[in-house]
Amino acid sequence: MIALEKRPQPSQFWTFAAPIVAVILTIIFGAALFGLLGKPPIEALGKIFWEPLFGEFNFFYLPQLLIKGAPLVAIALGLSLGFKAGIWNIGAEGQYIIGALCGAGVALALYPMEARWLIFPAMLIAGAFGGFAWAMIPGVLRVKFGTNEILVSLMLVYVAEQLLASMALGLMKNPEGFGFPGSRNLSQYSSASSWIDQSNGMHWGVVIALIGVIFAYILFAKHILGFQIKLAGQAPRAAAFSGVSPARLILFCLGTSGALAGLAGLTEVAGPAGLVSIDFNVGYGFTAIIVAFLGRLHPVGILFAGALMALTYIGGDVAQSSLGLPKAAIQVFQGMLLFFLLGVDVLTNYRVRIKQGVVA
Amino acid sequence: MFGSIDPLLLLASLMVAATPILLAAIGELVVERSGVLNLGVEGMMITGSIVGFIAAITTGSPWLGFIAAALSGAAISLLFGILTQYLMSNQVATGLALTLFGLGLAALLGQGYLGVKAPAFPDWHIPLLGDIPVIGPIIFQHDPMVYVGLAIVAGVWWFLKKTRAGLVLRAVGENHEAAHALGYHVVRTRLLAIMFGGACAGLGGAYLSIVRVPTYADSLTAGAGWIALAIVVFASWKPGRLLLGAYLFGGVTVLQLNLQAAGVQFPVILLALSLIAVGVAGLISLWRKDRLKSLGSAVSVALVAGGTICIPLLSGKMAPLKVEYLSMSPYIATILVLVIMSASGAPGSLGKIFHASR
Amino acid sequence: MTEPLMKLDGLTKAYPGVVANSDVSFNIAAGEVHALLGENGAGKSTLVKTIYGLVKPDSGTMTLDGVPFTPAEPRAARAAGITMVFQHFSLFEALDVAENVALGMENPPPMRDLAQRITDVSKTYGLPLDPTRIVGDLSAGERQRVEIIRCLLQDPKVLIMDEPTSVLTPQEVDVLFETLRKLKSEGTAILYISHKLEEIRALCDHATVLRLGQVVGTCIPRETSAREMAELMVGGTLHVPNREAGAVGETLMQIKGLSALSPAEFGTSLKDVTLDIRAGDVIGIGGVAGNGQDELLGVLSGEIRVGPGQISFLGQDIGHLPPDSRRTLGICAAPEERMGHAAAPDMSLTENAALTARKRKGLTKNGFIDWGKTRAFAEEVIERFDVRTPGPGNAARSLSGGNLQKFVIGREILQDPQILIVNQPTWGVDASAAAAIRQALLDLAANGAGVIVISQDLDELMEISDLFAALNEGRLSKPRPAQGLTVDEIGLMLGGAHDMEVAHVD
Amino acid sequence: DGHEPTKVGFVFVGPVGDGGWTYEHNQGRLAVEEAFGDQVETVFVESVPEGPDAERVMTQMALEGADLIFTTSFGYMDPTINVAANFPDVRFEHATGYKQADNVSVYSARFYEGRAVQGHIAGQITESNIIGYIASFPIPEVIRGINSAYIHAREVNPDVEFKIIWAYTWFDPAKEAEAAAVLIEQGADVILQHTDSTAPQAAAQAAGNVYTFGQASDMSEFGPMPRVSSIIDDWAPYYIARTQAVMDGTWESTSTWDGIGAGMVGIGEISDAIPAEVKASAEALVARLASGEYHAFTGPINKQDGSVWLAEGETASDYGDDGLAGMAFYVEGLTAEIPQ
Ligand SMILES: Nc1ncnc2c1ncn2[C@@H]1O[C@H](COP(=O)(O)OP(=O)(O)OP(=O)(O)O)[C@@H](O)[C@H]1O
Ligand SMILES: Nc1ncnc2c1ncn2[C@@H]1O[C@H](COP(=O)(O)OP(=O)(O)OP(=O)(O)O)[C@@H](O)[C@H]1O
Ligand SMILES: [Mg+2]
Ligand SMILES: [Mg+2]
Repeated sequence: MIALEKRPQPSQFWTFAAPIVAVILTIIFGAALFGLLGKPPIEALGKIFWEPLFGEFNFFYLPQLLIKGAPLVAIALGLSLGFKAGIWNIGAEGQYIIGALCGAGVALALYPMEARWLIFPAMLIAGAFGGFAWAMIPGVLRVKFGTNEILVSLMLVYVAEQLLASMALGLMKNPEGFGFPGSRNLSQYSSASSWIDQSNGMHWGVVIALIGVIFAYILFAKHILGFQIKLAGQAPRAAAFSGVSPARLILFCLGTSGALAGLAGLTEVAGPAGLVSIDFNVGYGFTAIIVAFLGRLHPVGILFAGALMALTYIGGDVAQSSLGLPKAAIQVFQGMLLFFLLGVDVLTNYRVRIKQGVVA
Repeated sequence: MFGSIDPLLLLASLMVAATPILLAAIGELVVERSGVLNLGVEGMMITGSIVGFIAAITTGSPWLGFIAAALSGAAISLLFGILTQYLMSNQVATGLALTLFGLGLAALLGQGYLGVKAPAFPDWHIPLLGDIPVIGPIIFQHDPMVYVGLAIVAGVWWFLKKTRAGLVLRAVGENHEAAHALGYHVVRTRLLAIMFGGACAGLGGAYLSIVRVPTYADSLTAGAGWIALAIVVFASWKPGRLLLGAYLFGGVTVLQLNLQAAGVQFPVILLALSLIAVGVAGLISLWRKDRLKSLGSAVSVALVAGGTICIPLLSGKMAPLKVEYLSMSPYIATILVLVIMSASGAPGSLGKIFHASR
Repeated sequence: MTEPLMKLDGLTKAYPGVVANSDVSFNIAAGEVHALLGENGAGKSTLVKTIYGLVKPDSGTMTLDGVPFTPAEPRAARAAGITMVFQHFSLFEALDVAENVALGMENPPPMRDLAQRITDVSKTYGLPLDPTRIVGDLSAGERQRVEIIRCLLQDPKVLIMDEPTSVLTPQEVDVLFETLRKLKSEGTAILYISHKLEEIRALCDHATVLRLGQVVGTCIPRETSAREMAELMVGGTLHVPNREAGAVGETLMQIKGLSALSPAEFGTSLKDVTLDIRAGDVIGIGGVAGNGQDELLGVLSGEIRVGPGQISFLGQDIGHLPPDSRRTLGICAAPEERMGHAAAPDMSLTENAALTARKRKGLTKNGFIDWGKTRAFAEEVIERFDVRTPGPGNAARSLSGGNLQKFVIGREILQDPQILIVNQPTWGVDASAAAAIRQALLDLAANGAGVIVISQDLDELMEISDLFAALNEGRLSKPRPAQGLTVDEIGLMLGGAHDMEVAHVD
Repeated sequence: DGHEPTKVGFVFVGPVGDGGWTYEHNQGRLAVEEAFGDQVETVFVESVPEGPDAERVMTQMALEGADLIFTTSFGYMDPTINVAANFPDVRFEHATGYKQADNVSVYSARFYEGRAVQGHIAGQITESNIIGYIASFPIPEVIRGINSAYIHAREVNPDVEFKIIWAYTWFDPAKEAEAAAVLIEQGADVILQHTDSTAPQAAAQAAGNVYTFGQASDMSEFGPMPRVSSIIDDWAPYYIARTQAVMDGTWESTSTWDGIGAGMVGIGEISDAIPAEVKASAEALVARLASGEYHAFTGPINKQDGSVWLAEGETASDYGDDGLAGMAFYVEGLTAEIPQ
């Protein structure tokens, strides 16, 4: 009989080995999946993992990794704060949308004034504030009424999507757009563009994500707040005993993750996406949840996980156009990755024992 | 006052509109009563919708389709079960992964079935009962799955309340350590509950693809699984209230479409919505132990609700209610209801990891 | 002697790193009350769980009525006539009494009959209980009754009781003993575990003593003194803490008419608590578990905030202050539950040191933690309090219960508090370590701090307290000098019939 | 050249199996493969979100040697222009947009001609005089369709009334089913839709006695009742012609807006479930629209507020202030308001 036995100490080795084992397992099972679908497995894996990094056109794909990965990393960092503390914001998608709307709103209101020093910072503030405020709704409801933040934050995604549609079709519609939906193109409005160097994929969202990683790293490594977040997640009663105020922690974690999601949304809409359209949001808020766990809620881990996830998207599209691999297969592949990661994680805290037959 | 809206037909159609979420929610209720939080309802629903659809198409029998959907929902939920119960993974993360995986899997399986039409699944005209004037057409002339859904709710109520197995399940959800100490199989009970939840979610998904739509599409469930989760909390984990919650949500959804089609003007809608909000708040407050306190909070919530609805309306200068705001209303209503209900009565071990060493 | 009802032969059970039971053998006869003695962690619970089918022994055999007995699970044991009252964890707070009883029975009758039988049996044995009440609303003593009635309803051949009296008042203990004697006279064998040696002497026919999982002796309790039994358990002689009566100083903290709602769903709210704590005082607070101990610690540590005028420290109103601010003032606390309350199980000892000591030991600067300093403090605690662990980098959960308790108490004492509140300071700690902890508390008081010790161990309280008060349903009796209190008086205080109140009536 | 096959890329907004919009574009792709055999190689990526992903996928196709790229959603407009600027030698064809460049053509179909036919039939077969309309988003394309259908329904039935539900989605079968059910409950016995799923057909079928039309695809599995006809997007002729132009080296940036006449808009088989004389007059209308003899928006037509839009005999212009391309108003007689 196989039994699991709790380790007295989390295993150092498995903390690092588990994600690697999970990725290897995913690759094995993914290859099998691709094979079943009648696609050459090795080639498919090559298209997904090798081509964007080392292939002929990597000069183009590598910057794309930044573009695709930055919002994932920024949102996941924020989410990881809450997840560590046992606060489940799964509505980052909504905060992302509202952040983008608020930031874009500032730019559109001031169009065509040229004052980058004023407009772009104002947009950043508005974007962060929009996401923050949207996240405060589940936060305050949780603190005041004990309402489940998972469900409220999620419901607010649908509300935000409706608001987005309303804005893209109404208030923010490009007056020179012949009645078509969608706002003016912000990436072409020099005071509002979040691009730093488009050919290298550099925009302010990337900068924010990287600064976020550094801040989060310091927060968790050195600062009492990071310690309190961890403590609240691992042992809520001990946290209260230590002097952590759960209400403040909930508001801080939700607010920070909302602000980061809002910033990600704003920098996306003013750069890579360019304009507010009915569905400019592409699910980063949900994918970031996976990125957060994939990175084991650690800032550096999240950085790698965001890159890995971006790679599977970019490589997935390469595999689609060159091998005809269906989109759904990529999604299943990503699902498997997460399953394996969660499953293998058990080895960090438990060890496997083979027990002989029971004598009684 | 509702223009061309026929309240009786509204009632009849909300029974149908509520059935998929009712099925998914009653399954999740059992799962949560056993102490497990499975956020993968959406993934299990969509899996059930495609597998049930394929089975119905290939066999030509909608009933076989539903059976296959239930089995597939149970099967995919087992993935979650093994991960959370044996490998002790985090339930929230695993549930989310299940949703992602289910959506991908369904899209993959569904590739050859897009745009295909499901075999017919005619309504039942229940003899005698269906002929009762007024009530007959509202309540007794639907397709059989509407009644299967109701039967499952009744069955779950009876199971939890009246049977020993139900008592054990509640005990496991309440305090898994104690249940284990008394010799009950925590993991086994939970796995069974998880599979039941998966089966019900599968049925709910298949109801969409076989009856409601009836065809398969990748985004078929469009968030129904999440609503089901919200309704479980709304119902404070009680089957009777769950029925009310599902019908309420179905009602708001259908009502907002009705209001749009009828082009109802602003004051009427505001009245109707506030009435609903206050009515729900009042109803719910009656159930709770500390009536006065909750009545107060219910009224204040209703006021906030009224205000939230008013502000965009006033800025719309008494124009007809904006479609976007109507489309938001089911979600906002859900939030309001969650606020009123809080999370009182959650099973004691909900979402906690159990590990027994022997 | 008659043929034994139950025979245990060579039972062995090993857990990683510990052999909980090693070759344990003894017999129990019908109608016998058999005591199982041993220090914390000696393997008593493991042994009875084996009999109940909850733990599978690695080797060894059991017979019941002469036939081999190998229960695969508790149902099998219950079917064979074995029932058990657990040390921890076996009631469901959100379910009602009847449902709780039904869950502990093999073939419960239909609910309505069961309710009737609960009422009947509870009357017969003098343990009144309403089957429709929710268990979460019951007092600790009433909960105990639920467990006992659950057993009685099954006409047990063997009744196992794992520390049943730790949550009972002396009066309730008397009622229990009557019930047990009645059962004994009906031929039921009782396997009885308790740390209260006087009880064992009063009740039990035989005793088996375990140490480190092995049987180290047997005795006839009536013919053996408590001290002899204790030394058998410990395997050495006992050290009794010595106290130097320090001078009692100024009043440090005043609690006046304090009332607080319990944050826990089924907790006990505090009502009108009044207490003065003076420098150099050790105030012992006794009482049965679940009468507001956790809440009292909470309001003093700052986890539960109260309105103005209810708690003051050196004249300053502190009811609104959070735990950190109170620690800054010099008020430290150590709650009862070590894992998850006093310490975070998955965090290292260094991190656990930062949990409470950062303010008084200056472990943070501008919010940044000085991990080097924190680690040094953790090492100091480990050394000074003889915490057995490879180092401060180890997770708290890797420590044995007693060692973690030493760490937690040490962490607070080394912060040099002006007031220290501890709940169950020696719970689960072996005798010599317990003595060391008590000594440290006394030394703290001798150096001018006020110490409040909340405990269920009356012997401990009598040993170290200057003043004694009792908590009952959230009310605190007026403190009285511990010296000279009789068991009867204490019992009355615990039971709520405060003589002070009687005096008021006069 | 000659040996190297011409590489044609397609960027799709939905899954190729959606049975509607993307499905028909993919049919066009398959037709290109069929027509040119070894001379072409087609590649496609499905479900590409509008925005940076679209830009990346287009670039990827261009890098991998595509000669011609069809980008088949309005939201790909800016990405197409951006990528086209980087690859002057690659030809781009953007569907439904309005931004052209030297190497970017735009093309769209005059679906409103099909709507005219639907309105014409619907106005005659309705008995309740209530026609339900499931609309997606309030954009010119959809508003044109509503106006066109309404004008032609009213022409044959002055009492007709339109009930419009904005679904705010192109494709959400459950929501569309509910919307259809609601419209039926409110008395509609003909349902028009500007969303892509077949759910409304199924709802109509369940209700009995309710007529529907196919959208984007033929949806003939629901014929002859409740699906009595349909508007079909037929991109194949255009895709073949444009591919041919690239092969011949004659490709030029153009703006194409074709209707029934050019075959870009197909009218699916009008089923026998409707009276023969209605069928005949509908077919006559199709013929008049196809020949160009009749324009679907011919005056006199007033705007909703009563102001004159088109005078007697005047036909609507494509562009300009009140042109069809940016249409943002209802015509007189429609009672609801366009959500803004
Ligand atoms: N499930 C388990 N896994 C690992 N070790 C265990 C487990 N259960 C008990 N032990 C260990 O076995 C030993 C005996 O524990 P047991 O609970 O039987 O002690 P006890 O005599 O009942 O103590 P107490 O007086 O504190 O109740 C202890 O060292 C304990 O830590
Ligand atoms: N559930 C468990 N799982 C794994 N290891 C355990 C468990 N319980 C106890 N242990 C391990 O068993 C050892 C003994 O722990 P336990 O708490 O029983 O000690 P103890 O004998 O009671 O000592 P003390 O007298 O100090 O309380 C410890 O090293 C602990 O890590
Ligand atoms: Mg111990
Ligand atoms: Mg024990």
